Amino acid sequence: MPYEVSTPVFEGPFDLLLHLILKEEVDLWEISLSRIVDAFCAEVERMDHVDLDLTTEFLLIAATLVELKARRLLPGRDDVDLDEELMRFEERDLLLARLLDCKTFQDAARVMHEQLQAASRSIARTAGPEEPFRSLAPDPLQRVALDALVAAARRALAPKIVEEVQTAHIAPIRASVRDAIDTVLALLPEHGAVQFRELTYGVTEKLEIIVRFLAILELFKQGMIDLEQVENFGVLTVRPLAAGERVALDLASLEEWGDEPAGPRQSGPAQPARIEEQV
Amino acid sequence: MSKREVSVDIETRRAVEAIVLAATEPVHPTVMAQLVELPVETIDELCSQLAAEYEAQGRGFQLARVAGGYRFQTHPDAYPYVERFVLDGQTARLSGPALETLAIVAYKQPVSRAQLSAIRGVNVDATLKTLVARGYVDEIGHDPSPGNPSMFATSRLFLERLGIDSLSDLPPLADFVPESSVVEALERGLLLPTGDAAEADAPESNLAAGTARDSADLDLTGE
Amino acid sequence: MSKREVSVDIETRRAVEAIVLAATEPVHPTVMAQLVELPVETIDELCSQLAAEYEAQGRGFQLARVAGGYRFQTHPDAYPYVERFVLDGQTARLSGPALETLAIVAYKQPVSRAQLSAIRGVNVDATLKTLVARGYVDEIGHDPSPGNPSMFATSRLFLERLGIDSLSDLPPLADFVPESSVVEALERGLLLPTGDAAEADAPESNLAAGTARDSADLDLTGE
Repeated sequence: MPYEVSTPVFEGPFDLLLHLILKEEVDLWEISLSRIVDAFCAEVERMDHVDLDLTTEFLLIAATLVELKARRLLPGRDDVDLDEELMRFEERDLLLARLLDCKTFQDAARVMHEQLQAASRSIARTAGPEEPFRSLAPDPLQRVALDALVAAARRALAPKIVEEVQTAHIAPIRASVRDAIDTVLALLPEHGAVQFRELTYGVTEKLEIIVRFLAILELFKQGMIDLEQVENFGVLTVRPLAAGERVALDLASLEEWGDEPAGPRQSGPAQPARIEEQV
Repeated sequence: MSKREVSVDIETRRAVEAIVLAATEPVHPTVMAQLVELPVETIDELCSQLAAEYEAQGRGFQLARVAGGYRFQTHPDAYPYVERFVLDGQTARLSGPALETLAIVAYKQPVSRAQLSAIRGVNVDATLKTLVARGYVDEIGHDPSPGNPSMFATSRLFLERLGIDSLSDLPPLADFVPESSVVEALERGLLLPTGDAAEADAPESNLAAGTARDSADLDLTGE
Repeated sequence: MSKREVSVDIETRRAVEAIVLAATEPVHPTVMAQLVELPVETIDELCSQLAAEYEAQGRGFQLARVAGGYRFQTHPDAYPYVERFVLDGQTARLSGPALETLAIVAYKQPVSRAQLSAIRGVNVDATLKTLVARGYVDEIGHDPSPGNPSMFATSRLFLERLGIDSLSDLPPLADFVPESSVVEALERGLLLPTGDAAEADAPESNLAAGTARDSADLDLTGE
């Protein structure tokens, strides 16, 4: 499956559109353009890995919606081309037809699922005949033609497609520790602690998570925060130190990190080293 | 269940029960009809009768008509006890996307990969591969149309797993066509301006209140 | 037949009948006793009672105690019908999974259980057991690699049944044409190493990965 996203799952743009219209019970024209765009963008961002086909389909539908809506908001024009007019209706009808199709089969699949579930509660007898009948039966392999065996071998040995997306054409993600520190500082509460997980909420790129981790190590080193991890691989808790407890953020020392997240410094300070032991 | 009682001798009853018990897959009634030298209809009636008896006697097994034939299977109520006898892999669940794709194949067969993708709105290659590997869907040949696309259809195993006799036992697709309220909601959701005077006359009308419907909208929503 | 009636609820009766029906081998009463949480004696009494019921109702099957366990078997009176049914070959079909596993053994031998499972993508234990029981596949020893896995190969009987003299008579797989989806994926540049590519580049690559063929296969398929 191209996508196995955590709930709520929108497996494609139709899914999402159906949800927006039916579940949220909104008139797409009554909600703001930005909300439509946000919903689509959020769904695209949520995808674990990039499937260009699917992303394109999402963007196409989002663009169609935006276009339809934008037209709606424009004041009436007298110079509307009849062909253009018809095309717009065609676009909409096409989208509507596809949505209806999608909904139909979603419901059919739900019933089919129930049926499969119900049927799986009955187990067919497969024991076959007992002796002496078992030995009476002709050898099943005698009924197998060589061709059938070869066909089975080809089926079984056929290379299994593993979808892997070429990413050479995608611009590399540039994540800087400096930016990550700003982000983390903005996310930290005034008082109380948060889990590191919460500081990376919604972040899907591994690299970005690593850079955020480096950022909290740096903040720890700077004496801005306190870190606690009770057990190996356990929850990492981040607690901002109160104004009295901390010293001013030493931005100058950040230069060492540069813009590239090059991993922990070799000459790392004592505190991060201690953290690493705990991690 | 049969409408009328068939009266067959005990030998025939025994033979039918014994044959189905000895079989490793559903037994077509014509096979039994030949063996006991009776019309297929009689076999079908006898089987319905036997199935009804088992049910009435509260047996732990059923005589079910599946994929064109008869088989013995466990009663669903006994499932918690027989779970451990289920062969590995049989219970593996199908994902939501796989189920939806399977549903489309079931109702639209024979169907090509491109047709499936068009309906689902997503690439179905991987999903289809899973369904073929699980034996629910077979590639049944190529369409003569340009590009000679592979065509797919559901398999015998699909019928067995679904516990139905034939594709005609699937609930009609018409049952799932969205009801009018849904259609209306979708239509409203995709409402299109007509670009006529309505908007020009009342550019200030409150869109958010949903009151600025023009004549086209009225037609669509049936108001 | 039991001396005295045991009174168990319908759920237990159902469970016992269902368990015995689903099992492929005789089920020991202690297994059922555990599943339904009743003493073994009760199970034995219940089974006697069920057997008596089937007999009294003139059923075509019996609940028999065999090799320490219970199983359903055909009634002796139905023997001629079952015999003809079986002789017709109605019960003699290799299942799809069995045929595929056998085909892999034929072309990949010697092969371990783990390698077979990796290629098939499912656990092959039960299937392999059937193939060995049928005499198509032999366990031919252990591989010196870590874990000393048992290695399997096809038997003489396999050759006889297929009507060929030696493994070299197996049709080559070399003219293997990848299915269209694979070609499409190749065109899109989305494909991981295919069998063909991997063969050329890495004849020693790990069979267990299910993507590559080893040099022995090249001998078989390289013509």
